[in-house]
Amino acid sequence: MLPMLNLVILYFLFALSIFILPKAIKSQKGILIAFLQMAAFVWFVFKVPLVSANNSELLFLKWIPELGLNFEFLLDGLSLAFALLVTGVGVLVFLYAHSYMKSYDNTAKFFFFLLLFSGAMLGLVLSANLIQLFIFWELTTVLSFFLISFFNEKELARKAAFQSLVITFLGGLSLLAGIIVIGSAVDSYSINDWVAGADKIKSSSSYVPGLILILIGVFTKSAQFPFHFWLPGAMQAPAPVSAYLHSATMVKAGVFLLARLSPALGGTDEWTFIVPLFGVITMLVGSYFAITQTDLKAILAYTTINALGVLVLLLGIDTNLSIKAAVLFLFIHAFYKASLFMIAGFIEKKTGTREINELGGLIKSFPITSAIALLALLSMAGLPPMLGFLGKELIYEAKVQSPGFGSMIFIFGFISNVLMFAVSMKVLFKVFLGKAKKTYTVSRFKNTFFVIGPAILVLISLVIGIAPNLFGKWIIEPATNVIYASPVNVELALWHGFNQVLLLSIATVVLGSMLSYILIKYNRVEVLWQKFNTTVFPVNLPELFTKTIESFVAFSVSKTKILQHGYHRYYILSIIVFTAVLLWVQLFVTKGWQFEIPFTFKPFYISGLVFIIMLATLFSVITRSRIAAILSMGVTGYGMALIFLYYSAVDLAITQILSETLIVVMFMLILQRLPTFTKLSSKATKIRDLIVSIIFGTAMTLVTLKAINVNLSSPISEFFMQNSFQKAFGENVVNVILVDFRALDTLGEATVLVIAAVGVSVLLFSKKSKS
Amino acid sequence: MNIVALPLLIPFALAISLLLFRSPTIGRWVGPLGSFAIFIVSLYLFSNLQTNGILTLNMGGWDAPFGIVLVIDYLSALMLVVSSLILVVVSLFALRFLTDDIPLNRFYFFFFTLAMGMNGAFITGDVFNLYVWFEVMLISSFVLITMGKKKEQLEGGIKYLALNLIGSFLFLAGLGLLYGKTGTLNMAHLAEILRNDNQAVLMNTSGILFFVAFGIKAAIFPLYFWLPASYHTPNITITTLFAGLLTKVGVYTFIRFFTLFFVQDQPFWHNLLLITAGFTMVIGGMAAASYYETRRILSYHIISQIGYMIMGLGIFTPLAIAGAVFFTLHNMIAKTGAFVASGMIAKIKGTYQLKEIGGLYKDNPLLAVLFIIPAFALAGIPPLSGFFAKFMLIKAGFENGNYIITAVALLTGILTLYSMIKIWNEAFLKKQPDNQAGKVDVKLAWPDYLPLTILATASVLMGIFAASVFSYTMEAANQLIEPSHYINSVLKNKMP
Amino acid sequence: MNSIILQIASKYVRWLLVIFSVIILLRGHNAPGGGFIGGLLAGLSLAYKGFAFTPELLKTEMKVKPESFMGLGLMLIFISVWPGVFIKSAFMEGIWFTIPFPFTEGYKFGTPFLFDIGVFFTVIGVTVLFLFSLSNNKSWK
Amino acid sequence: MLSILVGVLYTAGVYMLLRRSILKFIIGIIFMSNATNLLVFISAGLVAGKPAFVNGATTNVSQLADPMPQALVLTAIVIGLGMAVFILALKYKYFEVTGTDDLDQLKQTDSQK
Repeated sequence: MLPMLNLVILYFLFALSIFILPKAIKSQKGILIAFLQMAAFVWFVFKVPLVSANNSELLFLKWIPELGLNFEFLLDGLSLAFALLVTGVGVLVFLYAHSYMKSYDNTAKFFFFLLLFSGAMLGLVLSANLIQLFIFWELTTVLSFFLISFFNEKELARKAAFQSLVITFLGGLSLLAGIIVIGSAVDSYSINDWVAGADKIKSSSSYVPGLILILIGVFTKSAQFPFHFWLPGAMQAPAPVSAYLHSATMVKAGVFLLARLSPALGGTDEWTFIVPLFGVITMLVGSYFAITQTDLKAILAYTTINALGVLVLLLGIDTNLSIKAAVLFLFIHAFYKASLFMIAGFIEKKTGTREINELGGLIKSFPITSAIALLALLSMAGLPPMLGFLGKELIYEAKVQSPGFGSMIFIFGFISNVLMFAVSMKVLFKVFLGKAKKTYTVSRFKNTFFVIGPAILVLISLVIGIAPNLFGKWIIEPATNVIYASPVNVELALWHGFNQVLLLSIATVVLGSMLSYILIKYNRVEVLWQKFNTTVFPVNLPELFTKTIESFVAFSVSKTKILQHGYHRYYILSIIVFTAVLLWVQLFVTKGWQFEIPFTFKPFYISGLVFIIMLATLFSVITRSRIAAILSMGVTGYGMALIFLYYSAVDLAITQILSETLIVVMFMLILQRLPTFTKLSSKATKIRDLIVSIIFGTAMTLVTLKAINVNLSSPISEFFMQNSFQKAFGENVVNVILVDFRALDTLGEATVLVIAAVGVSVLLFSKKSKS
Repeated sequence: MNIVALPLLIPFALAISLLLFRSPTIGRWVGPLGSFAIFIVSLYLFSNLQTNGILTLNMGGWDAPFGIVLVIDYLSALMLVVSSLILVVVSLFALRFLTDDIPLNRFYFFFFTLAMGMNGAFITGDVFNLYVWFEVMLISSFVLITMGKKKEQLEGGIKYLALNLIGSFLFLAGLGLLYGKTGTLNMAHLAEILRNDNQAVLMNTSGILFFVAFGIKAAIFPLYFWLPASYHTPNITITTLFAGLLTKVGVYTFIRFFTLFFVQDQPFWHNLLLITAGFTMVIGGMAAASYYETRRILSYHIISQIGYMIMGLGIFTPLAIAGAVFFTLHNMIAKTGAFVASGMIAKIKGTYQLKEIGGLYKDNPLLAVLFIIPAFALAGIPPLSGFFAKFMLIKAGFENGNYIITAVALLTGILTLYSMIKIWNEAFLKKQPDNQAGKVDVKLAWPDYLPLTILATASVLMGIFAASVFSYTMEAANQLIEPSHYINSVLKNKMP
Repeated sequence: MNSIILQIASKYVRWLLVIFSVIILLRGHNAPGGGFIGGLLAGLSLAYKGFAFTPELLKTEMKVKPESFMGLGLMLIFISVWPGVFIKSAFMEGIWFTIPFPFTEGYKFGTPFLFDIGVFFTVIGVTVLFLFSLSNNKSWK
Repeated sequence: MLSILVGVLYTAGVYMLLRRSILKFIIGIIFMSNATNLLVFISAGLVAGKPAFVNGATTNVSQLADPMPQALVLTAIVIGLGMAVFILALKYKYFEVTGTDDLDQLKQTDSQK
């Protein structure tokens, strides 16, 4: 099973090597990568027999097991289905990109990111550890950011890339939280453990919050309402990216996860309520807005939203029929949507526009392409003999038979299908058929790679549509089994009798044709409809998004200005207030004030000394003469020296005197060069500052008092006194502590002095004074 | 031979030699080579720790708790290794990016004293000694921040200095109270006394003083104001040096003190830590989002990320503390990387203003790659280092039931991403603005890329080898949560 | 502050102070004093001359730069760190030996003392450099 | 009594720190420094008139003053000296460059650009 890991690693290595390819090969890198994809695809094809026998392969590598983080690669029906899509469509997309990107610079970057993305996507669908899956998930998010912003000098592209990044990143965070929350219920992030412990998860209290968090992640990635709006924006990306990421792979990552988690989390009331609800809304929103678009890629984007809605809806209904339909539709949609995106890119390249009102009659200039497009559109519309028809039938069946609020789903599904049919027809008639507005000349050979991708996809779609059984047995059934977690029999047939569902299909076609006829015939209807939309739905989500971000930034700016106002004093004030408040709180909480205050005036000369110091301090505070302030500050210092002296600290007293002298001298040195005091603060400020100071000062006093009264252990200094003479040969214990017991402190202290001295000299000696 | 003291003595010797010999050529060699020597010693000590367990050295031969003891446990060793890597990088960075107004050998003198103070703080096992090293580090940083002597540097320096000095005083006051109450300064001895005494809750007042003192150094809310006021003023080399190291020393002491000493009234401390952590994250992140100058964005960003580290401490499970340690290590590397990148951008474009620059993605793809790695690492995007740190913290938070703070941490991730993408969009993706079209870009030579390359590689490697980093941080956390091992190693020769 | 009295007095007082500071340093281990106090005193005594005359004069007169003082001091400190680790077991471990001195038991000399001398020189250098720097202005008289 | 002095010194220190004049600010710093030193000194208990000098004959050491806080405060004083002189030099330099003594003028580094 190691090949699975190696395969993913190979993708990454290959991506890195793009930059060092020799020039001659470099220009063919698209084809080269297509071969790599092809090899991977074939490898997966060979795994089909294994999987269709309902077996699976698991590769387990320990990584950080304590965190529940291991490499678990799982190949079963579900992951194989997706892996085939990723690699299979990958082959065609890279061939297509090879031609498409020829006219741009820096294609190495493009192929690098696209291939990396391909590897990440493959890693994602093969992951059986949810954290590992999340890692790949985030990689796809980031890589899609780079790919969407490929035309980085266009502001729109940057905006769209940023938007999709933020939305999906937000969803990613939510997903991560959800995984962790649910993971803690079974103490594992392995999907197998989750499935095994499904009952435990569903009965735990973390189920609902975890489910919602995970669903948010799924919905952002798979562009579900109300997060769908990033997807049309992402059409700023080059066409291969749209074809690959935004139709076949990345947006399906959410669907994949939903399918993966379905056996572990699905089937509950919450699941069958929330998931279909958002699926239905998304489905309707997608088809409704698709119909009034005139940009070809925007139409495709909205129809993609519709399709994603359908997929989520089907997975949410959670019956064997609906899941079968979902798996089938997954392929159908990938086939026709990828080809349509490629064709859209082709058209834009050749005609210079994507506006469908400016196009028309392309069948005359590009007959082959148009034929392919025709088939793809038929599939999208759900007409026979395409695979799309099969899918639509099955979906109708699933909807009709869905439990719960089935009838509602059924009605909305019908509306949505009518709209989809109309959109397909509108595109078909406006772009490919009808009157040609312009003729384009094309050289035949250059287009090969442009056309080959869509052609193959459509062909597959056609072939499977006619003879679906093998495909159903080999691919659809194993995947369905995994999702449904019990065996499901998949029998597919193009024609399955004249029944209720067929009637529905006919009704869809009839209504859809009428709608598209009106739209094509009367342009004014479309314009009016657009106007109607803008008045009825005035909220433009992308704009809302931008506005939200902007107003948040504005909010941040204003708040930051308030906090970081620049007034130095208030910074100090806030720190002091914070400290004082915490201190008082603690003093109250620990009842530190209850013990006696040893308030004595003995010995009286010390009291006198203290009194003098206080007076000096006070004088220094209030005086308006600078020299007086400094000198009284000196008095405070000398007074303290006397206190030290009285309380048996001779060295300390001497040091205090000398350093105080030094400081006063320094002050005097620069004093005459500094301005005199001026009255700067108002009275109110002074009073406020005074109150704060007193609060802080009293807190410190109480703290000190407390300290004197608490003694938890006898001090270690007795050791010093006992050993100072015997072992360190010194009578002055203080000095012995300084130079021997705690010499390291003194070393640091000397260093501080040296740094300060050198620093002062650096500051004040200057060859060229800059200002 | 017990060489635990070498991380201290090497920078000390180097600083002395730079004081005595003042030729710039010597500085040019001594700087990077000396830093590299520290790095090697740190690595050696780390490997030694893995085989021999906690390393201790009684300075002066006086047994703990009487003399000063140097201790290297996992936390110290990890901090040492990563910080000395940062030293190497910054010493290389300085060679190319220091401007003429700062003499190279002077810079390296303060650089090494800073390193000495920082290493001392990491390895000392004595609270007063810690204070001394803090001061060594601080005064070095004071000098460094004002070295260019430009107006805004002096201004930033004054704010930086004033607020940090208050922190120092509170620290010292807390120390005095601690000694007054317990009669010892040795960390292990203190921990032993405080853990076995039910009166120890009375220590909370000194705890507050430490909280504020370290809070100022680590720049947490509401004590962080000095950081954004000053970090963007000095030469980018100096900012980078500070950004990677200084606040993290504060975080280190936070972790050390609040796991060893103040464990009696846990709900109070942990709530206090969590509340401040939440505000720190959000306010820092918001402020980072509101600027258009790379250094300011990144400065606020430091604050925001400090919140995560404090949050890990506040959750106080082994996983959370391991997460905090992991986050700190990752952040030192990635944050330094981001600052180095901003310095490179500024060297090319001549400004830090995002609105005046652009087009670097096209012109300098190498720089783009080197920038985006630390940027995404900071945003916590897997599989880079930041993801694992964040994952550990979030997992710990959810499992411990701290839902609110964890949600805040998650959402702050968006702010981080936003500010990183802003730099990316503006400096790299956007075209050079038209009004700046005439400007000529400075070409960078290969040594200019070297520091950032080292850091980006380190960040990637930290992600790839997350498993081993994780086990180290887990070791560190276990040692911190259950400090009896620490206490016993230090006090092995304690006299009766 | 260019007073004649100060200038004349400085000649004698200064040297007295320096000698006094050395004594303080030497007896520091057993009586109040030591490297810090001695260094500060010596530094102030040098500064005293600066006050009496001008710092510029002192600067030119002083043959040794204050930075060299600091360097020397730190160097001594650094040297005193090492014997302990080689002879005994730990950095900074005190190594003592007795210098025979007539009529007494002998004078005990050890690395902690060397350390203290280092501090002494360092503090002298620092003090002098402080004063130099802060008085580094032409308007200073 | 001395603890009240600590409080007074802190009060004065903080009050001075909150003034706008640079000089007052430095005086505030020095008061804070003194207050802290005093706090450390007295919090370990006070013994009058019995400095910690020992020789071979000294036996009853517990009556002597605790030398540890003295050593600590000594270190702190010296460090405080270094800090004070540096901040003095810094403020002086700032004044030289800008010509103002008003701390409220220090707004430039926080302003948005």
